[in-house]
Amino acid sequence: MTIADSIALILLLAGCAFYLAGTIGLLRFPDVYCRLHALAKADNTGLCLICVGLAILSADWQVAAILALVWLVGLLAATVSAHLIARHAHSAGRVPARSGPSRR
Amino acid sequence: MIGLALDLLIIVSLIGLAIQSINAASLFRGILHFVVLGLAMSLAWARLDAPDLAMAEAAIGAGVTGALMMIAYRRLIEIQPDQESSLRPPPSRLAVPIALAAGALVGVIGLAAIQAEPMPALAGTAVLENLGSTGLGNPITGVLLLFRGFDTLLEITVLLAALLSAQAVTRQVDLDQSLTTQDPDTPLVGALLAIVVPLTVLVSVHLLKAGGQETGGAFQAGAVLAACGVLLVLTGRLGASRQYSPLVNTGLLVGLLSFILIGLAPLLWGQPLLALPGLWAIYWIESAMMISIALTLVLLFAGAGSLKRRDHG
Amino acid sequence: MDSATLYVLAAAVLFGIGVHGLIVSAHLMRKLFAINIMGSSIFILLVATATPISGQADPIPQALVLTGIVIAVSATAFGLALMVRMSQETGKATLAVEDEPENDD
Amino acid sequence: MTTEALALIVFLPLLAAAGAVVLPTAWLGLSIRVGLMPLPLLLLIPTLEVLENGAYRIALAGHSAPLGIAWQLDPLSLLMLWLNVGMTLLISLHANCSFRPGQPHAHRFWPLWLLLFAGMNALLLSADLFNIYVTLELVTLTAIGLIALEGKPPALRAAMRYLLLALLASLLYLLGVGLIYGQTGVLDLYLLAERLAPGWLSVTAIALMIVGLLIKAAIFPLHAWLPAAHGNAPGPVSAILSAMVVKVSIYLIWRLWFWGVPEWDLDRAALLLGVLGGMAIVYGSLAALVQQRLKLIIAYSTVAQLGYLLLLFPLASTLAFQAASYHLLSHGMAKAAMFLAAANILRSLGTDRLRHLAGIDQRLPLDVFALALGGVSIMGLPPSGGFLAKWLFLEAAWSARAWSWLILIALGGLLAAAYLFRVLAVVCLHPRRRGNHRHLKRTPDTASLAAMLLAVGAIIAGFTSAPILDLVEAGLPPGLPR
Amino acid sequence: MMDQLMFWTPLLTVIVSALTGIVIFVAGERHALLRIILNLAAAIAKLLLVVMIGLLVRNGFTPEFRVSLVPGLDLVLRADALSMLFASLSAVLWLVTTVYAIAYLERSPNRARFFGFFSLCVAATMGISMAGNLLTFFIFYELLTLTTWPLVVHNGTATAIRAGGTYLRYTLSGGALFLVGLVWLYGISGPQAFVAGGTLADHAVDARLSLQIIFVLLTIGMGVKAALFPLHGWLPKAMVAPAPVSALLHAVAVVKAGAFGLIRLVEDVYGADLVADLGLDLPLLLIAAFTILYGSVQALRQVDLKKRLAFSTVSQVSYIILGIAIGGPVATVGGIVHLVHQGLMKIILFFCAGIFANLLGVKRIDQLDGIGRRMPWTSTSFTVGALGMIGLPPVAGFVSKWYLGAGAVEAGRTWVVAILVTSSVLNAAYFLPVLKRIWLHPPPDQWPHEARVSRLETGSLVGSAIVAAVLSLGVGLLAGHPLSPLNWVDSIVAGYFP
Repeated sequence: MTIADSIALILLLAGCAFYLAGTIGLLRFPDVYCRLHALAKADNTGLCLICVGLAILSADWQVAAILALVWLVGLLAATVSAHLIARHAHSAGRVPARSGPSRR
Repeated sequence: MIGLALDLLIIVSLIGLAIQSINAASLFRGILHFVVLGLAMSLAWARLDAPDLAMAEAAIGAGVTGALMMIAYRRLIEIQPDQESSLRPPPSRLAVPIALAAGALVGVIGLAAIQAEPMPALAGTAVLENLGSTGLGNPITGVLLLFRGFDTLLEITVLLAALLSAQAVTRQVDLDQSLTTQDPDTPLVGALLAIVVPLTVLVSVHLLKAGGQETGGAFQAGAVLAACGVLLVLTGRLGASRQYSPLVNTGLLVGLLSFILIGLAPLLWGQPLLALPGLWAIYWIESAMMISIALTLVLLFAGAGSLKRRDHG
Repeated sequence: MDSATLYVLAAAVLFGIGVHGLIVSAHLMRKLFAINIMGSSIFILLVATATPISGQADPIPQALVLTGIVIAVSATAFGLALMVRMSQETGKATLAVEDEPENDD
Repeated sequence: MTTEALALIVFLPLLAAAGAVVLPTAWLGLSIRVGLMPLPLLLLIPTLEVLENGAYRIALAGHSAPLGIAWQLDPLSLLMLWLNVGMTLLISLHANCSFRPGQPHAHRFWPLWLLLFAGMNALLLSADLFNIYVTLELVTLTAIGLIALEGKPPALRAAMRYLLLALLASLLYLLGVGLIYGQTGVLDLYLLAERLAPGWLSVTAIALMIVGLLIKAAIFPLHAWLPAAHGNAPGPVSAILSAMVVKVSIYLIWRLWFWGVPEWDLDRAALLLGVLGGMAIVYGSLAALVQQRLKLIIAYSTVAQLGYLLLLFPLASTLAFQAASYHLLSHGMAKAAMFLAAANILRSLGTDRLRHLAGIDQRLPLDVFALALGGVSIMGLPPSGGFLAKWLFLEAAWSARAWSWLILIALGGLLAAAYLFRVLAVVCLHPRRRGNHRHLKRTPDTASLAAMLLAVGAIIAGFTSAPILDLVEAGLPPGLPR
Repeated sequence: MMDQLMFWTPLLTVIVSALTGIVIFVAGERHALLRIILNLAAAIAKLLLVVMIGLLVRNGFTPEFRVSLVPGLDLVLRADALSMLFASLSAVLWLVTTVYAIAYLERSPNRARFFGFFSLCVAATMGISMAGNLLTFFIFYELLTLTTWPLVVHNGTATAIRAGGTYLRYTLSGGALFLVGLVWLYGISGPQAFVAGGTLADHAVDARLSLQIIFVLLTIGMGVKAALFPLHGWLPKAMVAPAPVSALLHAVAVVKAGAFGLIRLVEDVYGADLVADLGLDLPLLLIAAFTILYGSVQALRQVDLKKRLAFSTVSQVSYIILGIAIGGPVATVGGIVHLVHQGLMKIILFFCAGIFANLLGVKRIDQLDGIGRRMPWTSTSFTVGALGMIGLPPVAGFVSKWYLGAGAVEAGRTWVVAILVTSSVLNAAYFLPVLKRIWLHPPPDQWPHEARVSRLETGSLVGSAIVAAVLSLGVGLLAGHPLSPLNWVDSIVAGYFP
């Protein structure tokens, strides 16, 4: 296993970890806004890490470019859809859940 | 070993998703699970050494079907928000035994088919042998367009028939404005479209071109293009219309018509029926089919007879 | 146990789930899920049991399944349209008939 | 010439359907004519070819069988093609009244109608098991679209049930095709005979295909979808569905059985199919006896009459083949006539409930007459095509010393008489109140004419059987006993 | 030219009536005059045709029309002596009945349907008489069922519909058995052309049981229409039909078709010898004898005039079957000639019953008191018919009964004579009281339902009855004339017993 491979492996594992975190957030968070928060941020980071990991593994500029494109498109889609969903929820009158002891 | 673990993972999720899509508490969740099931299927195809199917499943099976189900669901809840509580489930005492028996039958058949002595797959072998002379690299495209082109011709006819049948049963009175989002347009959507639409067109053309040599083809490309159209419908750029539009209708049929006419033409110079006269014909037909498939799917989604441009924002 | 066998077994289970769903579901959308699941299981079966030709996958079953997928989508799309129309006419998206004898016109 | 003609027989209706979609409404009439009218003339060319040289085979795209798809036209498929073309044309004459271009559903009806027609022609020509699957789907989807066309709730429900069952049936068929490909490496029906050895897997494959086709053919006890679908569809659609569409499924079973696996020892399966057929005859007839609507009676009659087509399996002789083919032909014409006549009555009265039909023969004599003539053929009374079919069936049963089938066939005719005369008796009843039918709408003459032509055809079939029977005999698989 | 004539004429006799029926359907309800003219013209044309063919047959020709339905299965229409007997009876009576029916149905609805099927019914009867083989016979036999049903239900009342249902249940079930027997016989011996003496003798050894069963099946099939006990149930119920239909059903078309078929079956398919050899003659004889007595006893118990006549028919038709079942030339002559004689006599009776019912509303026997003074011509005709039925000379009935009795003695079945005598006594017992009421009782003050009808109408009705009466007197009186039915039958039977 070369150094590049190990770096790639670490990146991939890290990416998976981010995905895991995002998914747990999706399942556990109390309302739409929090879930979006978890998804949009954690998953995109995870995607980024995985793409970079794969690019290193492939060691090919062309593939790396396509992977970059994949990441960009994913980012774009996530951004816009998160925005739209939040916006729709807001205009539909969903109030963010206020749980925990911070506010009564 | 890892492969086998991956297979197991895919299979477990397939089964779990299938159960969930049928038994989920709400219909909406059922649809979600069904769409994800399509994605899992696509992974399964990849594992089964069928990249073309994986792509088709992702684009058509999961993507298009999912979108169609979502929009149908939306129309349903407009009529009756509570879809299921009033329904009485059919009597089902025998359901479990029947299901078990059916599953067991399929399992036994499948296992026997795997264990059966490998027969020389004559047709498949012939395809691989003859592929070289055609200039195509993807044997599946070869089968679909050259060797068994008539299947494909009829297949797009089936798609057309489904569209016509669907249009026949779609009530024309309440052709909806309601498809589009009620939210006021945001600049973000415009920005997204400005990037995504050219990109999807590019991708579908790439898929089309790739289909000749490697994974891809008219159906996958058409589905991707259809996704672009669905996006345009959803964001209000394209609207359902009742008016007859020669452009839309021509687009709808260009695939079938090209295929038929190019297929009939060889008869004029003594060649066999449907013997496509060269690679250009394949690419021409595939492009035309892509357009037709995309339009058909978009029309199915919009539940409309035709489309028109809408000025928006 | 190789992966083809695994997928064959998966197909069997999926088929059973589909059959069960087709029988017990009242809502038409779920019946359509069930039919599609059954279809997918058959498709898996056909591809998984195909014999490779000198190391390469047999293109014929895959081409057939590709055609099958498109046809399944076509039929599903039409089924959905039919379901929506039924629901518009009767208020419900189900086949379960409560008080309507077949003889009605 | 023959290849070109056959190509046009499939593609002309397809192109016409495309034309009906893409061209403006004003051109619809032209598309219809182009798609339908030249067909009988075109069909003459392959007919001459087949009569002269026997079966005709085309390798599509020039790739012969294991690699490509073939069309095969033999005497039997030629007969079926003629039936399909002839009946579609006559029924179109009727459809042109109820769906005249410009009327509400016309622009939806005709493209589907033409696609159905093209699909049927392609199906009858195809020699490839998977290609047949695709054509079956085309036929089914267009048929269901046509059933649901007018959007009445019973029709929609029937269409939905039909769709679900048809999809299920297609899956079974497809599974069978896949297994057969795995067993033989070929998909061509006519290559199976030498390649498909009887083992339990191949038997299962054939059985799956047959069960799928039996569902599509609405054979008892898989018939549940048919009466509602045929009873609630628009008239011309019911007519073509009952006359041709359900029957091609049985025709395909014949093909599988006698051409696909002729060497297999299938006596028990044949007996089972025969028993199913017998149960269909009895059940369908009894169910028809208690219906209150004319179209439902006719639809249940179809369930019953389809049963006869299965008697071919246990009898399995040249005579039985001739009988079954002739039954297919004469029942097709008679049933189409009856459905068209019923559609005219329904259109005039606004209902087809039996109790409203009293005295209707004075107002709609031609339609009632068509109904009665069709009924005579269905009952198998002379002189009619139905009688000759019944005679041949009885003769076949006698030659096989199959007394139970003989009794069943004789009984079937009586049951048919029972449910059909029930209708005619109501028609002959004097209306209780005068002016019962004051609000009668006039039926267009061509609509009645189409029904009458088909009915007369069913009767004339009782006199000119020899060419058709010879054709059937010429097309039989070798080795069938007399 | 001559060949063409020989080929087409038998078909033409069928076509004339069938075409008339179709034209009447097409013309519809409104063209009453056209219908009348057409009906009469066709009836006359047909009579002439039959006379012409009769002359041809007399001169030794056998016109034959043949067309193949299924390879090996021909539709054959052939005029032989027996055909011509039945054909001329039908042609004559059709003409008379047409005149009668036109007047009878003057004001009723649905006349187009009635006369259309009436003509088709006659076409079927012609086909039956000309049928050259058993299959052809069967085809027209079933056609007859089909075309008489609309006539039976013509009134459109619930009772009529029910009677029609009964009629169909009997005849179609019989037809189904007939068909089974036919196929079976076809399987054994091929197409059964009607040949004097039969064609089956060769098969009597190896297929004896089959032949016996087939004979039973075919006899049931024909016995239904011939109203043999216990298959007669439909006949009295069918009395709801209008009088011309009853006349036609009972005198000519339906019951005679059955009896005619039995003659063909016994004499021309099996042959009298084979029937005797198979041991089938005695059962047939017993059934016929029982039916004769049973019908008479039942007739005695009816108060409705038409019902009494119906049971009388049940009884009388069995004379024909009795004749052929006895065997031997003399009895056979008696049976076959009764086909004609009974037809003539029965049609008088039904005509008269119809006139009584239609003009005066008289339907029951106790209402007949003194009707002889009100309607002397009709009553006289009725009397002629009734006396003939009893078998008094010189009316036609006497001739046939005489032959039957003589034949029974000749064949050594003396007990049949006792049956004949008993039957005649019973006949007298149910007809003489009617005659007594007609002529000797005083008329009531008012008839149940007196109709106002035109003179022409009354004239046509009564005229038809008188013509029929004259005819039946004539064939009785002129029984010795070379052209009489009796001599005609003699020559037919000479073919059976060379």
